[in-house]
Amino acid sequence: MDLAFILIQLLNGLQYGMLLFLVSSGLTLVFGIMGIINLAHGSFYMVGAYLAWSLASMTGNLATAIAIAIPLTVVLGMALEKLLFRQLYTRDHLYQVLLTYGLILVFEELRSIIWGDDVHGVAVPALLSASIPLTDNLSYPVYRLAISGVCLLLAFALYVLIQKTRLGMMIRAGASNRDMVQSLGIDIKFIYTLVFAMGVALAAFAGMINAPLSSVTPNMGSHVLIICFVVVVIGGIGSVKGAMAASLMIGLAETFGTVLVPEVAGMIVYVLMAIVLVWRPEGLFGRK
Amino acid sequence: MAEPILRTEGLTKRFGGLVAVSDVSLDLQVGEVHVVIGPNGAGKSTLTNLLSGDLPPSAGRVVLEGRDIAGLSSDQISRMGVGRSYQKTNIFLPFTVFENARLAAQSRTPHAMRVFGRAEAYAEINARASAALDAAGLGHRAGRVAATLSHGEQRQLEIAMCLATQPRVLLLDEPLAGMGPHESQRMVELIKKLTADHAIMLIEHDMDAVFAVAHRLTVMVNGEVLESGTPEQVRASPAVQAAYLGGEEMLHG
Amino acid sequence: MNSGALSRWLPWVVVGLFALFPMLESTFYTQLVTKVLIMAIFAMSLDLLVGYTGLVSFGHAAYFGLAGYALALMGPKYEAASLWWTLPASLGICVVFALVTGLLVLRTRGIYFIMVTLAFAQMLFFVFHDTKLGGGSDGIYIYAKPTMNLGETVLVNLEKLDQFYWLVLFFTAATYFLLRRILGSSFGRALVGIKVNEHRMRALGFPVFRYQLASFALGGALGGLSGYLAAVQFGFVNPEILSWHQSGMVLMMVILGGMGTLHGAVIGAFAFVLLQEVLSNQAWFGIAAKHWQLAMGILIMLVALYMPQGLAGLMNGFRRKPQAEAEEGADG
Amino acid sequence: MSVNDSFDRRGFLKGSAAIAGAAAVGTALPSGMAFAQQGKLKIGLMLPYTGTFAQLGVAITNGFKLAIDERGGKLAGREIEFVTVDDESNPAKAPENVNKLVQRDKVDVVIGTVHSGVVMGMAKVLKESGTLWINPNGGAGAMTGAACAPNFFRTSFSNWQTTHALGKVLKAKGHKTAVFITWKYAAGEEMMEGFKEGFEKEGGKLVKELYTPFPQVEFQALLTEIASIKPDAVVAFFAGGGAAKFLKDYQAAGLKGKIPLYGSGFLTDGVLDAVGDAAEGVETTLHYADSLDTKKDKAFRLAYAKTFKLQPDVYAVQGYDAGQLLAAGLEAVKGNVADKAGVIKAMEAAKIDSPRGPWTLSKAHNPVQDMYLRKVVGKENKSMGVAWKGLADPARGCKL
Repeated sequence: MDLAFILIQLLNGLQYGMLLFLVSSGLTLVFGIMGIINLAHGSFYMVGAYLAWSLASMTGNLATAIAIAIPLTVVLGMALEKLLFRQLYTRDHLYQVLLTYGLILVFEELRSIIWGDDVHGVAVPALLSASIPLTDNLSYPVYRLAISGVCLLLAFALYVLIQKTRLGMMIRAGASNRDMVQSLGIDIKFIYTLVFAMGVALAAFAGMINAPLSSVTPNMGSHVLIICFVVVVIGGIGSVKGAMAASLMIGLAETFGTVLVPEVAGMIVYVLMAIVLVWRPEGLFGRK
Repeated sequence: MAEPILRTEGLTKRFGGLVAVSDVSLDLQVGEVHVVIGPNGAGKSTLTNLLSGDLPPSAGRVVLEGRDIAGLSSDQISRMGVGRSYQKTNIFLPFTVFENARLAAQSRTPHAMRVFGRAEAYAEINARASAALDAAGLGHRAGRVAATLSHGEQRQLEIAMCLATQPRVLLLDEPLAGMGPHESQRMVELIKKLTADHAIMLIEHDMDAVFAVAHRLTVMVNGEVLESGTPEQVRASPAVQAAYLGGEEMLHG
Repeated sequence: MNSGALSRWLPWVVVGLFALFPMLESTFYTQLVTKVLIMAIFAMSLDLLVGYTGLVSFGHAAYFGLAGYALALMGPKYEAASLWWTLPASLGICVVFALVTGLLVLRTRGIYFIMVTLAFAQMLFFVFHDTKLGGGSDGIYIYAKPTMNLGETVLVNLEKLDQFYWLVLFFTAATYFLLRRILGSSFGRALVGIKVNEHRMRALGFPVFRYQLASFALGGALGGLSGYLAAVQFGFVNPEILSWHQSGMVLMMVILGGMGTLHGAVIGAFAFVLLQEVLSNQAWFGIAAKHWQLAMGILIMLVALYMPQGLAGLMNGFRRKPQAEAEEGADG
Repeated sequence: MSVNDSFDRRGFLKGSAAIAGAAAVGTALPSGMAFAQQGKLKIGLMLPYTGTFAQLGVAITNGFKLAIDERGGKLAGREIEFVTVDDESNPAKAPENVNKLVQRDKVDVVIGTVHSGVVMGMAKVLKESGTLWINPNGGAGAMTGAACAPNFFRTSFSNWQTTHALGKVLKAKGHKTAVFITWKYAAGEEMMEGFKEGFEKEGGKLVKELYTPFPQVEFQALLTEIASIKPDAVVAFFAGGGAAKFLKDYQAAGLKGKIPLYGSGFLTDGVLDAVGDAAEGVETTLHYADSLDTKKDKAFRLAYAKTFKLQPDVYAVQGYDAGQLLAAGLEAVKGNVADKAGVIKAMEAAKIDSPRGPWTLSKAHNPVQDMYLRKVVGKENKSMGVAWKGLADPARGCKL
């Protein structure tokens, strides 16, 4: 492999990392800030993708579909929080595991009933459908770069929201001490509902803008679930910065792993996670 | 003066840029109650945590019977004979009072890792647990679930668990906090009784109790030792008077 | 001490009743119950970690699969291996894996612990899935069931369904009583203490790490026992037996049955399998049976929301807190 | 592959003994007796009805039932009772699930399944029970290879078959070097072997085997590697969502049109609606194609569409042929399924008039069938003719 291809692989790794960040950003919020183990994160991702597909085929436009779908997922998130998750905050994590495991089954079956078991595709928006030539026979899809851009924007927005805004301050305070925030007269219940809904919407949004790239398939959620947890855990729970760093690390490790040591490529992510956690049990950017 | 059983030399703890305990040197002797006082945030609890191994010191030494134990883990230090109670009640709420004490007693025996015999089958562990409960005045509560005890009783259980590990050094972090006058009185009596064969470090805000039991007094402010000596010396210290604007009431701060 | 006497005798009665089961002469149900008893061992081994030591492992299938693959790979290919050495060797491998990974994973707590245990299990999954070592993703056969001979006499013929059933029942009962014994011992009490208040245990002078490691290894060995028996039962192992779904399933069994109660783990294993059998039964639910996982999902959610102590808690009518229950359960 | 190793002698003999015993019982009965009045024939369907392969399970079930409907809802005059088990495509539960059919429901014949790993789990149980088994999809080579048995039949393909003919195809197009890309799992590796053998026999060189962990669908790194290797052709096997994504990524990376893409037919089956023009022109080999234009195929497609309001696919054909094969076996013994040897003999000799074209069974009970070269044109896998007439799986290790 010559230098040019090493550089392209580097680009692949970074771009894949961005994609991972995008997919796991919702989990960073729900898992990191609210401390909820949400196994159904992948299901929200799937719901987003199916919504994008069905609305895009109705309206003929992905952007319109996303604009319609996001409010729907926010409502879904709020409803789930109010009806289900609210009852579990004070309980052991295990009940969240149980509840969200049940949710996976429910969502997967509802998907089967509503949308069927087919594989679907969503067309890349015409505006972004071009490719940029890299070598004589390889080019890079603009849509992938656009997703990277969206991902950077999202990372920045999340960072600003959590670190710089009043709402973010309340969220952070609520994460570290629920009772204290409550006693300050802040409506912690509302904040939790909001954060959870944001988490659901982010997961679904990732599914939506990833749909043209990944195609829309049954069980697509369970495939991304574990990797999302790996991202959040390696990065350090509650750290947007950490999630970004971990995503890029994993992206690069998987890319070069697949190329250089294909025999053990499947293991690489988990070896990476084990090494990081043994070295820093609280993750790269986690609080001790 | 007898050789101290435990002493610190230049003990320091930093949290990032914050120095919580700065260059503290003090010693504890069997037969003596050494009281540490100071305003909130003076570093008293951090000091206790450094001695008990709950936190590793950033610098300095902790010498227990001639051996530097700084940096050892809390269970190692505990097994060397240093027992502590916690400022916030730290017991096994779902267990019975007796089981709380029994577990504590169990930690001191070679049976601790035994896998087959029934836990209650060891007479000497049971006896030690009962003795500790009796000493702490909780003998009549042995069968109750710890979570159902009153706050004062839970504080007593905290001490009982500490005693059941048969320590020679006792680190008591505000044992009177939240206790009524009657319970406080009983605790003071208990501490006095324990003084004979224990070296005790007591952190306390209740000045009546402090002066009732203290053989020596150390005043901490901002992580540093402001003054250390007999209660009379400390009371007379101009530095302490200056720091506290002259009123011993203010020492409650 | 009515309930004490009950908790002393009831398990024996249950074991006795189970022992009669093969008399019904239903090959299928004998095999099914064998399988569920094996899952009960699996669930109890995890309950030791989750319910009693406070170690929420999300990678427990690693041991289940490891022991199965150990049996498949250790024995001579076309001849029967002796259980006398393959079983201890399989469990030994599980213990070694538990000790090595335990040294690393026990440095982490809470959510991190859940994830690191998952990471190690996934690594093992890919070892068997991606390499030819154990037949890759299609799995590998164990051509002949192990033998259990004493000299020249066949002590237990594992080829015979009912004899294998009784052997599994023996191991299930042995696991139950062994764990009960251990949990009632000084060691076991310390484990529960660690679950309730790890920090305090340390301050009392307990070398917490060693206790956790010992518990982790024991849980791994018993998990391995179930995996070994499962591999013997059908003579087939596949990477899927150590996937995270399998780890998730056994965790569901433990929580469904009621954490921190050994009999809860057994009940959970039975309930889980039974639920699936009933819900996916086309004769009863017709077309709707195709979507049996929907009903399963809803039931699981209801348990999470309204039955925190699981089925075992339901049986006790919510009378006691799980921990108090744990201590009583440790009688015996 | 250890499953490719032969079964132990004992197990093998036991299986054969079961069959022989059944045969003895069967022949002991007076021949020519009518068995129509016997109870219902119990058919166990063990297929995925949930999860990734749910769609395939449904198509196979539909095809199978269509074959029976065409015979008036009966086989050899016997009424049918179906028992279904959802195998969830979970190999860990496979033995237990097939056991439900064999031991609990005591079915006369088992039909299943899609997932190779589950097929291997079924094989273990069915070998011991000797129950008649028709596999309408899962292509694990071992089933009709090292693990073959008299009671095992397959109406679909072996993984090896689906790519073997590509060697000839590539040679004919003048490609001398190729790269094979697939998931790292057994089916992928078997297809790679099938292609490699076929291609090397023709003097081609497989320069690199590229694997990505299953079911990972991030292909960018491997596409970059393909671009740097610059082979004459790329051969791929992915299925379902993975196939759709691969086709789109291949196009988006600009490789399409520069390095021609070939594949096992599953690469372009069932995903053409999802990939837009990304698959246009991609050539694959498979035992079925759209627009075969035979009378049988037309009739089948019409009947299927009418009955189920769906377009049939290769899976439906395989299910349909499973029904046809079973019918052939049962008709020969006039519905007396207890005459297992008779059924087996008749099935072995059957010439199936399939929508895919006529086929027979090899000694190892795998179809000997024509492999079509297909080209994606619009939304169709258009047949470009037969790439390999009567391709048989080598059935290595099978002692039948």
